[in-house]
Amino acid sequence: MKTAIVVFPGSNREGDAARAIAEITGRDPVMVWHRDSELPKVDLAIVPGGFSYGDYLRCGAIAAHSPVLREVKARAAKGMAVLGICNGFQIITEAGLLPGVLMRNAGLKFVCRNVNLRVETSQSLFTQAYEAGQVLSVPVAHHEGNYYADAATLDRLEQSGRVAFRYCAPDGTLGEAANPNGSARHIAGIFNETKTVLGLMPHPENAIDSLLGSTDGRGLFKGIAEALS
Amino acid sequence: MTGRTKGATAAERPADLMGLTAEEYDRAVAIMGRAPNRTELGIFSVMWSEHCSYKSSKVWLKKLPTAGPRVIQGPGENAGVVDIGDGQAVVFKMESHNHPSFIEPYQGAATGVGGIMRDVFTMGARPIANLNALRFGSPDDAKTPHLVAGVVAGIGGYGNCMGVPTVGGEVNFHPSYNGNILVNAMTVGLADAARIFYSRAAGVGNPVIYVGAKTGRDGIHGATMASAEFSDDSEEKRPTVQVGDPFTEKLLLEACLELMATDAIVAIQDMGAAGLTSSSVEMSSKGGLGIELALDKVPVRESAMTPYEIMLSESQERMLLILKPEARDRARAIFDKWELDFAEIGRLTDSGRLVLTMHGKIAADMPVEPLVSQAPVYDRPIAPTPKQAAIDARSLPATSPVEALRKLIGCPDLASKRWVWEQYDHLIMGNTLQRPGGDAAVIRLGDGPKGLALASDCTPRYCAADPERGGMQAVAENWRNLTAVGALPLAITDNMNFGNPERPEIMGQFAGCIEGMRQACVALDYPVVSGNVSLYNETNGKGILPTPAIGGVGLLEDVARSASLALKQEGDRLVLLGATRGHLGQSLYLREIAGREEGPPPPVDLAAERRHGDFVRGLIREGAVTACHDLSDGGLLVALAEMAMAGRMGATLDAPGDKETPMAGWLFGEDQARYLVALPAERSATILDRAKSAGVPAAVVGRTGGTSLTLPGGEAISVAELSDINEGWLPRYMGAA
Amino acid sequence: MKAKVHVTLKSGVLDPQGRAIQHALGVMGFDGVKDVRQGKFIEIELEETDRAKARANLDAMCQKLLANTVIENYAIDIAD
Amino acid sequence: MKAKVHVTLKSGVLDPQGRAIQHALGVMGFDGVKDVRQGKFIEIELEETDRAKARANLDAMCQKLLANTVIENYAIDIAD
Ligand SMILES: Nc1ncnc2c1ncn2[C@@H]1O[C@H](COP(=O)(O)OP(=O)(O)O)[C@@H](O)[C@H]1O
Ligand SMILES: [Mg+2]
Repeated sequence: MKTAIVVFPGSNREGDAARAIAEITGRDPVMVWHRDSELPKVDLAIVPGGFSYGDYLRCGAIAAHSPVLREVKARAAKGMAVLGICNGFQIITEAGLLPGVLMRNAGLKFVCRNVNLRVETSQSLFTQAYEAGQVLSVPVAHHEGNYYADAATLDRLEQSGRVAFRYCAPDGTLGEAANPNGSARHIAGIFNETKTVLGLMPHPENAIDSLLGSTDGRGLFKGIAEALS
Repeated sequence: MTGRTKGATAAERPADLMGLTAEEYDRAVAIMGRAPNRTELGIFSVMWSEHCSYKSSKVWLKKLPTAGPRVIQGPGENAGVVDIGDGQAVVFKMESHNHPSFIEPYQGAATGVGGIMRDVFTMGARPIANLNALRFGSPDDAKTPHLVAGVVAGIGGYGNCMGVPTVGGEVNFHPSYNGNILVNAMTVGLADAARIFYSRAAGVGNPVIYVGAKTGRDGIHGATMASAEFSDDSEEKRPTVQVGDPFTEKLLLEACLELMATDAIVAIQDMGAAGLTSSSVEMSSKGGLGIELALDKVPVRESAMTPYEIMLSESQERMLLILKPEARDRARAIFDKWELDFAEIGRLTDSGRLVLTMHGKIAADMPVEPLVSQAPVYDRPIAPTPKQAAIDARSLPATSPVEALRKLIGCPDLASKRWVWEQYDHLIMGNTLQRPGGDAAVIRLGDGPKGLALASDCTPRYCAADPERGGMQAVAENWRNLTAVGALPLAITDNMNFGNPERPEIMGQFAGCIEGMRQACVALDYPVVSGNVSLYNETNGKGILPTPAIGGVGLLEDVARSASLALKQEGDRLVLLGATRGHLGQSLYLREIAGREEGPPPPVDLAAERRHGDFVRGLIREGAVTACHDLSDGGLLVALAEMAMAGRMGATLDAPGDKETPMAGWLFGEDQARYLVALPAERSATILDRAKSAGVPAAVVGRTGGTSLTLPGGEAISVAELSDINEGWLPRYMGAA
Repeated sequence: MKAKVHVTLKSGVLDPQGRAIQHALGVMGFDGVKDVRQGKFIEIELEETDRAKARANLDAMCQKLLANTVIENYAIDIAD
Repeated sequence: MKAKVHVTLKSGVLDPQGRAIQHALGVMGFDGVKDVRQGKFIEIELEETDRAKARANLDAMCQKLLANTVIENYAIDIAD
């Protein structure tokens, strides 16, 4: 599997993503600078976490209008897999690859902690290494992760199996207390219609090492690698 | 003071000496051979401010040990540099942003973090961790919650955007900080030991390059503000506050590191306090050279800025470079890529003078060297701090130990600071092996196996009661915290926060703390490689508690061989290492339970510290213990409670072996040089033997297991309840804000 | 030519910042605050001198960047 | 009673947001954008019916919470 990681001024988790890809897929990703006009031929493009353009105006808004993102969108339309993590989720949502918007956390504070995620479906190239209903421990680190869409959109996402992950308690139950940012229906990650694009707020790339407390994020990268190789 | 020169009689001094004393002004006139113009006077004023010249503290700072086999660079550069083997060096420093943070907590704290990170990457290091030592006023003071919220958000806002994990620190509350909070930020970076960058300019004719953000009228005279006392009308000084732009700093970081990977830089210095003035003067004076700057070439974002304003602006996210002439274009291309300003604003000369021009007209012309070498130095009078009478434990009212524990574990100083550190991205870079909440953070270096342990410490109430002992204790506790995770403490940075040095009792505190720190650093082989002094931390004539914050860095050869405080295994024995005498003077128990801030702080036996610490480190490295925690605030019972909460596991504590120690002293005394470790029952006998032959007092004091903490006498409290109390205070307090 | 752009949340979209301000005002003792909504206020200076062209341009800026029309409305106000 | 509050950065205070927006507009092909400053726009609904009292109240709210008067100015506009 060939991977590109798109780097914007202000991106800062591109290294963590690269490390996860290299370690789990055995192949180094190509780092693509936002000004590079050409996106190499890859199977997967990752839009990593960080503060692209300082997160000024709205998180992800400025990066979403960059030339390289136009290219990512065009290729995504032809089936290239896209993974947007945290700021990457915000960027690809602003760019229209995914519906809805990520608003300021309900608590209005940046939040960095491990959360529990319930895998909502194993029927995707991103989640095939997991089982539906499985609970993962993965960190979040964001200020704007409060997913919002109108009720009709949320219904549509749910009915078409496009909710990838939800915040939950350790036993998998849902509730306000387990939701770090107030997101609608406890959504942590969603797919596009073809399930070839995934955006999620938590950081699976920071849950790949038992020394650091969790390896639950590995399955995501393993699943993608298996599906795309 | 040097004699007066003609033309500088008192009558002719300008009305506004910009913070200089009359004598200092006269000295400036003597150096110039004429009255300085406004720009020149501004330059004297900031260069000779307390913040830049260390005029009150210099004579004392000199006493600190700064050398050691691993020290590559001690104090005097942007940050200290310590060799950690394998061609790597760790670069670190701590710095205060106290006054700006009181005036505008978010921006003040944010720009403090930005400033200290620049100090570290200026030296060629990539920042890999941040810490912050915070002191706020009483929780009951109406301003406190607003200050806590703003400072924490500001630290997070800047560090998170930079992509550097904030992994540790301290938060204390005390009424002495009501009008003068302390915000001390520390950055730790990693560099190639052979590629450290310095600020010494060299090469007459070499271009002087300005990079980074544009200059505005931000924070003019910030350095002098940092050197002035607060009064109620200080809030009027508001426009001096700078606004930080972490996004630009992130670009500056990447651009500088990219440039540093080439062979272009002769010297580099960030523009921090006193901006272009201190950076240009320091670089040229270190090189024994002159420097010429065309101020009209400085990128500005406001119109009609005067030479005075340009030289004194404290706009953030800027750097000054001396380049090899042939590297200009390569360097420019890198800063273009990162969309940052890059301007050649001058050159080095052999004149020994700082010459500033504006559109071809001379704005200032002054000798460089005397600005530094003839800066005033004051050996200010000192008055010793009166010693306090010992506290007799038997004189204290009897309390239920469980009740006392409940109170202590929920008091502002001991309550969990999770509410704070969850606003900091402490995980980015994927190397945070021990997160905030333990004795020290542990950061893996790259893919390992090496790692660093980081902690910051100070117990200001000890320093107030006995400065020498307090200074010693701060260093010892910091050393102990690193040791408690299994690291070898390498070196420290310090941040000396004190009141008005013109008052002898404050200078006495300063001198005492330094003397204590000196002794501890020598005894523990723990040199000071960088630091910062913040004086005049007073409001309306009332000083803060003396607060010499210590930031320490320790080395783990193998991160797999480290310990954390969480209890992990049922049936382990709890072994207390170090002697317990039940010292209650200045203890948290005395303050929180008896309502008394009295007595002498606990004695510090540095030889015992070292012996006990070396023994504990040995145990951790051979994998002999399952958990380890040092004893500090709140003593034995608080330490055990913290271990139980971290591991979500209960434990039982025995009564003291000797009948002499009163129960309160046994449970809550703050005797130093102690650790509590958990280890498998079958090994306890051997370990006790080994401790004995190593000269380390050791005793089994309990065992792990269950879901409650059971005290001598059978009283118990569930670990879940302890956690609720401990975790509850700060969120509740801030929620009500 | 100077223009002012107001970007506000569409009605029906929850506004966490507005709610937090309302709550904080209550805690601070300001009674009778029925609702608070927070939006953005962007001042733009353009070289364009033709009002119609400026407005068209500003409209495009809002559509493409300044507002997220999924949740936000915008209003453009060109100074004389 | 409804009020509108504009909170803007004092002149001379660095506005990283405005700069980033200006830069992005340029990259997107919007030429001739000379300056961008970003501020806040807060809409408040009050129970108060007395204009003078409302204004005094709003002024206090701005001083204490809505604006950071160290670096920001504010303007209050009460609807009829
Ligand atoms: N401002 C802060 N930022 C990050 N971590 C903090 C902060 N304040 C406290 N902590 C963390 O909380 C834990 C307890 O702090 P403290 O009581 O000062 O520890 P100790 O007594 O071991 O010195 C430490 O791990 C410390 O790093
Ligand atoms: Mg400790």
